Amino acid sequence: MQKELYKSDYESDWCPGCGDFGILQSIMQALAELEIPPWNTAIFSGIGCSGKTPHYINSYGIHTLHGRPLPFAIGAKMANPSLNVIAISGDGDAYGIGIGHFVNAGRRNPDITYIVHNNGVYGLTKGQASPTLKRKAQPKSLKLPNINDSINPIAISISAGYTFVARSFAYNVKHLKDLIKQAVLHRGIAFIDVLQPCPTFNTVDTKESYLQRIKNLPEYERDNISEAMKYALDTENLWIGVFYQVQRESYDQRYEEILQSYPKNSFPAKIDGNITDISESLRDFLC
Amino acid sequence: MQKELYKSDYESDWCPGCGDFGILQSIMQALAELEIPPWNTAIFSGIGCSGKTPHYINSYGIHTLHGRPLPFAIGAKMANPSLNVIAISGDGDAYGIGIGHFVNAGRRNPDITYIVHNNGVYGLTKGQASPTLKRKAQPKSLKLPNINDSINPIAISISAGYTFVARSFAYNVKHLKDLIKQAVLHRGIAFIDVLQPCPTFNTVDTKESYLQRIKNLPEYERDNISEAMKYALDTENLWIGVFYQVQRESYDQRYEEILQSYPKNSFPAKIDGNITDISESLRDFLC
Amino acid sequence: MIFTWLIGGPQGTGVDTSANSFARSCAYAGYWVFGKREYHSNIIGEHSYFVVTVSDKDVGTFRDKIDVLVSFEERTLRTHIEDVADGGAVIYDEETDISKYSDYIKSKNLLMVPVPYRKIIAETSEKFGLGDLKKLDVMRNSISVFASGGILELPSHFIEKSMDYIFVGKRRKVLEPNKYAGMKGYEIGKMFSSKFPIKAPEIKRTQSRVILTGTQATAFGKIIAGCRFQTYYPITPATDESEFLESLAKRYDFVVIQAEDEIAALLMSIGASLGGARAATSSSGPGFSLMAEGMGWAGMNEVPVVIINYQRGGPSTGLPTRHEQADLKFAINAGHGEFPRVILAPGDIEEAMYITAEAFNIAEKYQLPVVVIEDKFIANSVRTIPQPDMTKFKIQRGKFDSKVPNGDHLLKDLPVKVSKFKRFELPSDRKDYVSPRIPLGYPGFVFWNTGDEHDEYGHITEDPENRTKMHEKRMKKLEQIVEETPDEQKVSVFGNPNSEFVIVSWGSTKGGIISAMEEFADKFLFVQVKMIHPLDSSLIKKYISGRIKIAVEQNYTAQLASLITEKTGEFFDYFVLKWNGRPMSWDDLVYAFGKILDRKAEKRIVLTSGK
Amino acid sequence: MIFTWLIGGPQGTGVDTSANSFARSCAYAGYWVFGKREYHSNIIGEHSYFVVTVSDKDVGTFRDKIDVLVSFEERTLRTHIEDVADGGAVIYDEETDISKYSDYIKSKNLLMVPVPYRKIIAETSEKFGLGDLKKLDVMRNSISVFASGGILELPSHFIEKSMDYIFVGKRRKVLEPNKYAGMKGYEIGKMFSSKFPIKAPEIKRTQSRVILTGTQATAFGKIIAGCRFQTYYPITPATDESEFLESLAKRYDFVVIQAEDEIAALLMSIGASLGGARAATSSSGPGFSLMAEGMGWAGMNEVPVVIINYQRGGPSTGLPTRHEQADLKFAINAGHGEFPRVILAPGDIEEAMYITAEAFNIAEKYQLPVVVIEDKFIANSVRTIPQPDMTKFKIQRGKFDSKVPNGDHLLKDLPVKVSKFKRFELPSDRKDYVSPRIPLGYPGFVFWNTGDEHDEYGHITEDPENRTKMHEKRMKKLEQIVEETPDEQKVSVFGNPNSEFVIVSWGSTKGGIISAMEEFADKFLFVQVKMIHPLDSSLIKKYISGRIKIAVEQNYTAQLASLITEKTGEFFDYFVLKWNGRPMSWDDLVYAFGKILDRKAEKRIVLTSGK
Ligand SMILES: Cc1ncc(C[n+]2csc(CCOP(=O)(O)OP(=O)(O)O)c2C)c(N)n1
Ligand SMILES: Cc1ncc(C[n+]2csc(CCOP(=O)(O)OP(=O)(O)O)c2C)c(N)n1
Ligand code: SF4
Ligand code: SF4
Ligand SMILES: [Mg+2]
Ligand SMILES: [Mg+2]
Repeated sequence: MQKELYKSDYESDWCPGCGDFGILQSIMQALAELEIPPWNTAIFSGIGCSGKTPHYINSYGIHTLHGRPLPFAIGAKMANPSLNVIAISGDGDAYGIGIGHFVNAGRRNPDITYIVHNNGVYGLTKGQASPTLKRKAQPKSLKLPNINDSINPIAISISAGYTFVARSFAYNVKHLKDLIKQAVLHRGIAFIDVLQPCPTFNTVDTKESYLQRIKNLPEYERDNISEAMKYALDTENLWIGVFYQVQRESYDQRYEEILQSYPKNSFPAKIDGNITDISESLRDFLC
Repeated sequence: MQKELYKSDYESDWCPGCGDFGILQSIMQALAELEIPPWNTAIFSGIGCSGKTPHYINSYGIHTLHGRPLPFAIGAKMANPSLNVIAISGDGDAYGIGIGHFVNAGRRNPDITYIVHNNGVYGLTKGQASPTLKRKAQPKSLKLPNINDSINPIAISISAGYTFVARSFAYNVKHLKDLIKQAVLHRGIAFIDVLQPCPTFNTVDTKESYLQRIKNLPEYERDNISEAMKYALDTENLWIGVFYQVQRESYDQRYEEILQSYPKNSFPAKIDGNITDISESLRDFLC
Repeated sequence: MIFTWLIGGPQGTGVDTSANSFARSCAYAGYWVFGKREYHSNIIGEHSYFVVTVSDKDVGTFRDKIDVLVSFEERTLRTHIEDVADGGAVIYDEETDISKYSDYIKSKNLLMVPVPYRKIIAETSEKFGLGDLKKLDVMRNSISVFASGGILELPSHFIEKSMDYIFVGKRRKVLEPNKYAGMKGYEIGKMFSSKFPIKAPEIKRTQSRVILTGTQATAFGKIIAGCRFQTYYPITPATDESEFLESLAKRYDFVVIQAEDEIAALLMSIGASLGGARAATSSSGPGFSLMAEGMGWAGMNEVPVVIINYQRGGPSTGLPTRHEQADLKFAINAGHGEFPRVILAPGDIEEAMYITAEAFNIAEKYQLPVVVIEDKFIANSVRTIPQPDMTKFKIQRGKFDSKVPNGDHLLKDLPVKVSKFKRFELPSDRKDYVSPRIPLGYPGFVFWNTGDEHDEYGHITEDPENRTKMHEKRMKKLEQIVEETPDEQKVSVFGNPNSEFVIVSWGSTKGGIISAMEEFADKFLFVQVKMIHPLDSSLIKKYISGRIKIAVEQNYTAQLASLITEKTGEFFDYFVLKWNGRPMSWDDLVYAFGKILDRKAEKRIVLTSGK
Repeated sequence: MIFTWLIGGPQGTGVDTSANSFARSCAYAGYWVFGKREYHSNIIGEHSYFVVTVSDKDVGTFRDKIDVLVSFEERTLRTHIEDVADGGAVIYDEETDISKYSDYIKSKNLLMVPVPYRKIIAETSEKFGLGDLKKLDVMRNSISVFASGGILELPSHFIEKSMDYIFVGKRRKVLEPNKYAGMKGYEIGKMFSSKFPIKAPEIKRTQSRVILTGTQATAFGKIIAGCRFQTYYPITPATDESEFLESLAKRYDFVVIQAEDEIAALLMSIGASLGGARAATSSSGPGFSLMAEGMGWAGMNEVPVVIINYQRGGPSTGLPTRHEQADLKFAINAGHGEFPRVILAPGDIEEAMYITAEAFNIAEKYQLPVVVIEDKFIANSVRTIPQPDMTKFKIQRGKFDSKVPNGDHLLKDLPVKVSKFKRFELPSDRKDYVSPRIPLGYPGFVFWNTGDEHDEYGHITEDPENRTKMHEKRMKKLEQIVEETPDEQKVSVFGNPNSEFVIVSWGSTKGGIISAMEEFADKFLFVQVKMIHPLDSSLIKKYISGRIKIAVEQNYTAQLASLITEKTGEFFDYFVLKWNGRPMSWDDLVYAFGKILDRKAEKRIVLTSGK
């Protein structure tokens, strides 16, 4: 399919040079190469510069609440498992206000691709520290040096039970696009932390500083959790690639197992004028 | 000091045989042995059976909201760093609804002891699965087998930047008491996951099943994060003891460093009838 | 004929089960029953009790005076004996020293029925080879239920039938011992029956009935309506509904998700609704307080979703297991900014079912969040109701095109071309502010949603003209709802249309008010408000204006009354209020109405009965 | 003398800075100024603009008609030229082709002032050896501000002084080039001044003034009041306040915490308050929606805490950078159950300071959460106000014993004995429902807090009698507040006390209403409600009853008006409303009031001006 099909006619208003452009390109290209029709993808985003992404893509695009794309996305996926569901957050969105949903999603393993635009700042609110900003760093907007340590999203996601954990770089469209394709094809929750320069506010983690620290992950068995954790905990280098991948039943598969014929029978959009006959269940209560 | 001094006259209403009794004893004993006067300790708890703990202790006891003892506790500690602050949660409280605060506290390293009563269920709401319950387990109250994987609080806390991470067993009062003493003395956030049998609802993780799986952590350098992570990721065994300990400036120390004479000058209970003179700051705005 | 039966005991020792089995037994015998449960926020040990009202006519309230008190330990006796009616019966453990109550017993002429629990259990244990007597203590429950039956001459086979229902699964193996021990109790009870005036023989009836709790009725309402997606986070008293749905999940392919918190619970349901599902979430006060932001998003994006809020004693954690109706104004105003929503308040267990089902129609027809506001008293009470009539209800999905792919067909067969769908099409018609809707995944189309103000396609825009129109489009739906909803869905009216006094109330006070009014033939008109928001103020005004107005509410500030004043300018004359965590009893209401009729009442009548 | 100056341009290119420097320049010259900012939820590129109103009298509103339009690109010209008043001046880039506007320019007799931005910048670059012209484009700002000064004959040294203030830190090195380039612009402007009737020479004044934004004023209110603990989570437009406090943190040893979300933000402040601090949090709609549960806990535990909610366009994410007043009813009702709280609404930037400071006194005196409800229009506007008079305000901590250890002394010297403190002592006095309070760590004592209903020590109890009393104790504080608060803290009243018409409003509409009323001498009485909850309904009634009532609010449902109807039964006759995200202009209000006076108005006057 043509990448152009995925381009919406809504004009982007990101700053010139923003890493978000690279992420947007990667998503559209991945979807095109996977030949998923635009209407079969639903993209849920949080709030932030990153959160505007779905508006720029010609798919069902749901710009949700700050920190909350995952629960929306999980609900939609469970209502219609045949949808291709992607969730998008900023780093404040995912690792700050939204980290509760982030961690809890690991226990469910919903079949969703989760892309986090990690730019070290709260872009849309003008550059406050995000949870990935290093302690004592003081990019342009900060009145005082950052007082908090930075979070390690890779180690946390592995600890939380994510079944696909990867990192990429916003300006490396090919690398990121390939990861997104793998993530979409992965059955279960696939998480990609994308290092995304914010030239406007993050005057500390710049494109150049990222490029100096980025390294491709070496070969190892991707289901080896201790190996994955070793690279996750190494914060000197910025490893990119897939840290960890393992197969575990996805959330819809788990319900499929427990219920009689979910999603076929319960796919709820099918209900029509007839109410459900509950007499069988009422029998227990007859008196 | 005498342990009795820490016993409140409010009667406990936990079920007979509940592991919470052991935790309560351990806390009171630790405080007595550390000779901290009752009024110098403030204990913040969430909601649940575990959440009632502060009422049974003769200290300032703040029974907060479900999942939220940490932010309350951090606020109090920052307003008065000379308080000995303890936070208490159930596993639903800490690792479910409260995991956002749990993870974010790692970046701040507040000088607080955090004790989590990990009983695999939501006790007070009658036995639903908590985030630590294994997938497919079906204790008494569950209508269907647990559909979610269990969380790994040890790995997550280490990944989140906690500077003291430990586990104990509710019925081993001595072990737990010693850990609490270490935790209170640790400057920074000290987290103890306590395996706590809930004989009423958790018919899967029983005292007996815990005892079979519990093992004391071997000797290793406690600041060795990869070693700590190795034991954290080993979920076959239930390792108890201190997994990880490292020194990093606590949250109040960080503000002490940045501000002029916090907490001395800003300890806010000291303000009296005189308003603060802002003329120096207003000078910039004079026109 | 009506009587009241109360059983008490330490929490977690079977009190609820006993009460349910007694209620069922009476229902099997042809009676209408209503059972009210009082318990602590505690698992084992605190005192809990259950009051069952039995009548040959439909009943939806309880009385403070007890005709039969059932106890098997000292505390229950001590706590409740003074509430036993003159000449009432008291079942107690023969080993309890009742001498300290003897004066009282005499003065009230109580029929004291000593039961040798320990002996009966020992004998049963021996007969069935059950061993450990301590563990068998729970049999006191069955014994006392049977003993009650004996006193009342309730045919014992009805009690046996209820035992058959209750002792299932792992408990099946103790069914026979319980029946055996129970019959010993029955015989003892029977020995006293001649001295007791109240009798409960089998009575005839024509109609089939079911006995349900409020949470069960609500759950059935969801199933009927085609809802197949429920999220929840455990909280008293809402959890029972979700757990009941879980127990039926396999039968209906119902997806019940225990979310990580109530924020996620609501948002997952919204997500499912976007996916085409009829979706719902249920919670109580503290959880509902976390849903304000999510409700606003649903309002902004015109997403149908049903939220059940079972009110309990507030504020904050409050009285987690106690009753109150104090979340109304919060529900109407939850969430910053303005957006349309509907608040429906069922008044009893039967309405809980039908109004919940209807909530989905309203949510989809008008594309907005609907809050069904119930309370602990409805949630945890049991009541006999006529067997639900399925033909009463029809699923209406409004302007929703649900012809969506469900995974059956190959994606390849479907269009690759995409058109933008005007999900928020502005109205051409000045009476209809609802836009057509399709689910995510609808082939050949795409749309956007955003919490930001948006254009017809759902794209962000800050344009002031669009804003004026879009905001108005959403808000106008409230007027449209008032216009289009039949009056009988908005209010129910009881009593004398020509009376000088009008009682206005909402929710679970309904049963008590209707019953209490009967004591004052034709003196009152009673308006039960079911659709509280948007409020049809002219309809309400029609009923209340020119009359002496009495607000009956289980809160401190009389929330509905103040809302009515806001909308109609009419002030209430009397406020009958209660906020001690216990529902209003029949006696409470008779007292309050009597005072008002006698012109002896203060403006605020604060009721305080209940234990 | 009054005139309006507007500058527009792409977001992130210095428009705000220019406007601030122009406003300051005029203020230095002795004028009162009021500046209004309009911007998108975007970082770089969307069109934003700033309107500065300059007057020789105090001014708190803006007009739709512009006297001087400042542009340096086509879009601003296109967007705003039609708003320029007859005979107004337009500064534009000489390279812009203005031929398509020529008819319009002629018909309106506009004074077109072409500025050779590119040439001036090139020349300046050369002179100072600055290189890259693209990067110097931002100098257009300074040039245009100076050019404006030239046209207006505003003495240039005032502009230079404002440049000295603005170009600090890293920007200091471009100060001189900016002044140099600016003076080139000034000279061009001056060439046109003879053709322009409006002049801004230095004027005398006696009083010292400061120029502040609403967020700065609010922050100063906190500092004055002794607050040293602020939490926040970034959100527009609230963040500015916290960042301003951060910039002053070292000076005042102020702890500002960026929390992980708004839930934690409020709870941290509550924790700090328990620790004895005067603590606050600030947010806007979406964040405020997450605080409902925490507010209930503070209410239940009688914890003083101050919450600033800067309203913006809602619902949901809404219009993040635009103005609205639609969170009022939510603020009054946020949180399940009933608990006391106070809602205060400053009407302008000066009040934002004093009312915020006062909020801490009220919070501590009555031990409850106080919400100061501001809005985007107050937050982001700048205004000259008289230099704050420190003697106006006194810290009152109520029944708080703040003699607490602060780490100075050795714990060993302190008592080991512990007594239980009756933190929730029930009132002995029927007029005072506030209990004594001590902070955590107070030596020799302990108490408990719980979100559950509790006894006097703070221990959980479900006892119905205690519940009736404790709940009433808390709720009665609302009556006590109404009783004890001076009228002038509740309302401000302007205009003619004998007029037939009364205008009722709240918050930032104040400045516009006062100004617009002046056009209709003595025709209106205006009641600005500052303490909205608890509402002193008899006070309000006194002012409104018997008059023709006009509600002026920036929302759809007229929230204050409906509240007043609820409390007084009085209906409003006219509703002047606006919800397009833009504040009401002076013209808006003059139009609406005029229509009403002419009896030509509809009941709802919906205003739609603004870009
Ligand atoms: C509940 C809530 N709090 C705060 C905000 C304000 N807000 C908008 S964007 C944003 C942060 C964005 O940062 P990030 O998630 O890192 O995204 P980025 O802009 O950097 O892509 C915040 C806090 C909000 N919309 N909702
Ligand atoms: C916001 C909110 N949601 C739900 C509840 C209901 N609730 C009370 S206790 C509890 C769970 C307790 O489980 P856990 O934290 O594991 O503590 P335990 O009782 O097992 O000690 C819940 C969900 C609540 N009080 N507040
Ligand atoms: S602020 Fe940063 S993240 Fe946002 S659009 Fe600009 S460059 Fe990108
Ligand atoms: S329910 Fe479980 S956790 Fe709660 S008190 Fe009983 S045994 Fe303890
Ligand atoms: Mg970011
Ligand atoms: Mg638990």
